[in-house]
Amino acid sequence: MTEPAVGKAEGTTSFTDIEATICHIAHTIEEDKLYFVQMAGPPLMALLLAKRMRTPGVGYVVEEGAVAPRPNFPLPRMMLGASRSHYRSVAWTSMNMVDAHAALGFMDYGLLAALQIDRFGNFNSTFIGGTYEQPDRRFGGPGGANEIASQCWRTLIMTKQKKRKFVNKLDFMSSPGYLDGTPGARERVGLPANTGPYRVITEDALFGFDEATRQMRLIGLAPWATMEGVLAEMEFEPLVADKLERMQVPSEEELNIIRADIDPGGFSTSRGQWMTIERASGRRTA
Amino acid sequence: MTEPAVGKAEGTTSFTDIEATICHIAHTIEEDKLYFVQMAGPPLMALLLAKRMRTPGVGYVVEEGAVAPRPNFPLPRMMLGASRSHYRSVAWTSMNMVDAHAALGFMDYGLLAALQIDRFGNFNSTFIGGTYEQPDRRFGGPGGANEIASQCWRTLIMTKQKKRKFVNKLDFMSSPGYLDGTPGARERVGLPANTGPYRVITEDALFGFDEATRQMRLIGLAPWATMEGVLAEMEFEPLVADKLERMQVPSEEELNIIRADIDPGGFSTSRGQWMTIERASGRRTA
Amino acid sequence: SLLVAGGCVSRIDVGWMESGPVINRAIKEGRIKLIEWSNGALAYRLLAGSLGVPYLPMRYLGGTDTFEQSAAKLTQDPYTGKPICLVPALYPDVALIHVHQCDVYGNARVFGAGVAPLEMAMCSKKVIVSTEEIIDTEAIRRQPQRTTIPYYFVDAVVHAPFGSYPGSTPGLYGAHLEHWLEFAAAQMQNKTDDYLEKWVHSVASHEEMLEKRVGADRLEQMRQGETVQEGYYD
Amino acid sequence: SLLVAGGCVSRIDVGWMESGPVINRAIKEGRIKLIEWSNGALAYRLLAGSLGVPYLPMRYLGGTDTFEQSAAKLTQDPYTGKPICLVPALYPDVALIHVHQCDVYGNARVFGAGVAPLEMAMCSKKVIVSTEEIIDTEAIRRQPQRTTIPYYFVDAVVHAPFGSYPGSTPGLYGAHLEHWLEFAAAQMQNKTDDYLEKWVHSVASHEEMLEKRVGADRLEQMRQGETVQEGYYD
Repeated sequence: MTEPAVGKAEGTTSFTDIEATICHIAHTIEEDKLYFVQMAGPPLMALLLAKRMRTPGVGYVVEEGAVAPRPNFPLPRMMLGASRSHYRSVAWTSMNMVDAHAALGFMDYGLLAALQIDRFGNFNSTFIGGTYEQPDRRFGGPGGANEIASQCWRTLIMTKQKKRKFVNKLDFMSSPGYLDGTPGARERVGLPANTGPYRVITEDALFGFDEATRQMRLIGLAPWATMEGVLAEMEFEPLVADKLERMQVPSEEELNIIRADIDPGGFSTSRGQWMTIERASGRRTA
Repeated sequence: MTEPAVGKAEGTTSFTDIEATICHIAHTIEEDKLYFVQMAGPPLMALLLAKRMRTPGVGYVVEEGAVAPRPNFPLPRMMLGASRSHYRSVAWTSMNMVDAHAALGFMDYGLLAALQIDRFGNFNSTFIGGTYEQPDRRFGGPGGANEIASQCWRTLIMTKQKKRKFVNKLDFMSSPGYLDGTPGARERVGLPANTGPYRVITEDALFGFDEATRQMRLIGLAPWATMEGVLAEMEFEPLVADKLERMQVPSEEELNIIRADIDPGGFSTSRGQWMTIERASGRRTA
Repeated sequence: SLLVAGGCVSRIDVGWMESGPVINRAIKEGRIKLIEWSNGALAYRLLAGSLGVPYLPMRYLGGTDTFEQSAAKLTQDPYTGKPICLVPALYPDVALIHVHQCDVYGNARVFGAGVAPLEMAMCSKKVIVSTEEIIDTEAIRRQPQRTTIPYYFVDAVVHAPFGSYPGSTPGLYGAHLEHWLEFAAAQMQNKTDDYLEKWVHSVASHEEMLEKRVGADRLEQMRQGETVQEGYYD
Repeated sequence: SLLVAGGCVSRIDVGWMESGPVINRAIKEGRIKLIEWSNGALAYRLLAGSLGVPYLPMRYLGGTDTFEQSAAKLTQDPYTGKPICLVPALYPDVALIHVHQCDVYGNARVFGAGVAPLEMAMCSKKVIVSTEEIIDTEAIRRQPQRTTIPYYFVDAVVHAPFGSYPGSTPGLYGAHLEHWLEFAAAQMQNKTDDYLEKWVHSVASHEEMLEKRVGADRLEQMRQGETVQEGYYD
């Protein structure tokens, strides 16, 4: 799908689902906290957007060992080449070093993407369909997701609001959420105590986790989304908060920064599903 | 004891037992090998002497992480201050890093000093006399000796030719030789295979170890020393090689380098027992 | 993918791998076996290898299918009695490590953040360092702090300017984006044989590949494409 | 010895310690308890702590009385079945680390070879960095490779020129040899109380000690006594 041709109605704005998710995540980023972020892609873009817009003092660390960089925009296409994304770090270290920083509890938040997620926030990035030996489609594997999801205090996970993403049973549990949801499940397999998934973010919705049952709970909706629409795009039924937060429509400034600086040429972000939203109402017009 | 007054007989030379041992060790140093050497003191001095005199390409690593330095002579007194002893290293690392290099088998030789040693090359640097809880005299402890003696392929150990040094039973086994001397004794306690003590060097004698029984064996004598004299200064009786190597008399050049550059002021080396040797015969005159 | 396409691979320890039709097919046909890890777990296994120990305890992997498909073990910490995951050391047969600067003995400098070049050099049985630049040993000795890999871990040094091609060497040249797109297209169109013929089999050396398939102009563009030098060579 | 003389110590994990009459007496009188390690084993325990794991396997200590008087354990490697020694992680309550340069956030640079400043910073519950010089954060960011300790491990930064006194800070100033001789003599003559009075109790601060007990001339001599700058600040 491509961006709607010029001449879209006044008072509307168009963006992809990926751009929407990036903006939603960016709105959750907290100033002065330290984030452990997957090497590339939308999670990192979301953090960079927040850093540009609202939280200049937020720190982040990437797997390959750059600590708290202040990237040189625009970033290179496809994020190839480290020099601009590692620019003005406070330290250049290595993968084992930053993983140890996470093991020690210095990472407030983890930030990553999932192919499939279950009600306890466990997620898959390994294969979809078929069996492990005969997968329909093999993906890259957890990459740095396992260490991030295991070791950070709170993990933020992005995915798409699709039934095939929110599943009853993962094809493969690449990285841990709350495992079977029982108390102490993570601790029993050697993961650091009191860590776990905190938010799941899609283009349409924001989820948290119930403290007692560890089940996913819908806590926010994009202005253009409905609870029914979101639930229809999930295999399992999440808990639902009493009051749902109304998420924001991506601003033109945010979209401009994404398109001009963070993902110039839109290699990642423009390939999603386009939508057009009426700014005033937040309703979808296309 | 102090250095004999000027006016010593022509054709003689005077030095301390420590200087003699340093020179003896220096003669065993092999070109292009890598040595792991205790932080300071006579073992390091011996290596530096060899590097100056005969084996410029020998490499050494010290505990605190300097790799293959080319020291800036004269070294500071009491070896206080790292900059001159770490000068022109090929890498500056850390203690854990060089210990790992040793664990991996990159250190050909270890080089260190012992307070007490037994027939299997186990040695003590912790306390002398009394019990562990009520020691007569407590010393510094193994320092880096345990990791050196455990992990290097071959360990060179210096001590003095005194009955209280070569004992039947150590007051404390700080660092391992061949333990109880049985085959595989080191491997059974987790030490790297095929490692162990190789030479013991005193002012008067040179010892190796029997491959089968792992017992210490006398293999060399200083020109001024006799086998009887050496055995009289050992609690246990070592094996004796069929043919004893005749060790060299320290040369004036060696002594000058020690006194001017390696231990300027003689803080360590001049405090030993002085002896005067007739150069031609190698016999002791005082 | 290229090594799989070329039939050079029978087993992969996976942290993250570039996936695609070539690997998909090889898995299904049983030509390659995968063992699951994560990027960090593989780097950590290199760390174990670099410390000369048979395994290391670590704080992740446990509880997942990744763990089940790995060789990690869940054990009890003998000090606290709590569960802890162990991973075995990795001792690769050969490591190929590309660096910014190196002397003829193998004292090597890698500038910038990186995965685990030192651990890799330490734990591998044979280490080949390729370098953008050979520098004098005296230059190494004047700045010992900058040495990443000391000489005794290195078995061979190869002078290979643009040795990261089509990738980048930070501070020196950028990546060749079009090459990556060409490679992706070849994979999608099932034309990896053509790709390998053009870029590998039809050229005798790395230098010939750079000269005939890339060209001096493009290499110069890659140099100019690296806009950041700060922090690397200074 | 001074901390023991001052009655501040009840237990020491020993790698190597400066021994002498003060410590000898304290041991015999049962006022301090020692636990035996080695320099490397203690640094390795800091490494364990810095990795966030409860223990690490290692290739030494086993077989000795040192091992018996330590908290190391001899276990079986679950991968190979071979014996391997384990040591527990060290998590000090407070670390005092002196560095060459540091910014106000605690991003710190230590130049030269060193025992384990980074591991110490990582595993300690509270970290106080004292620094010869406070530098601008932009200077830190321009050369990220030179940072030894990133800010988030550091709880407090203290500007303390000559903070290594009477020791040296390599590349900047040499040690004060006479002070060490004075200290050794005080110990031998059983006069550590006098020594403590002169150098510690009678001065209100590190600065006052430097000014009144050492003096500007001597500090300048210490600076000149450091003949090697190469490799540290460049």
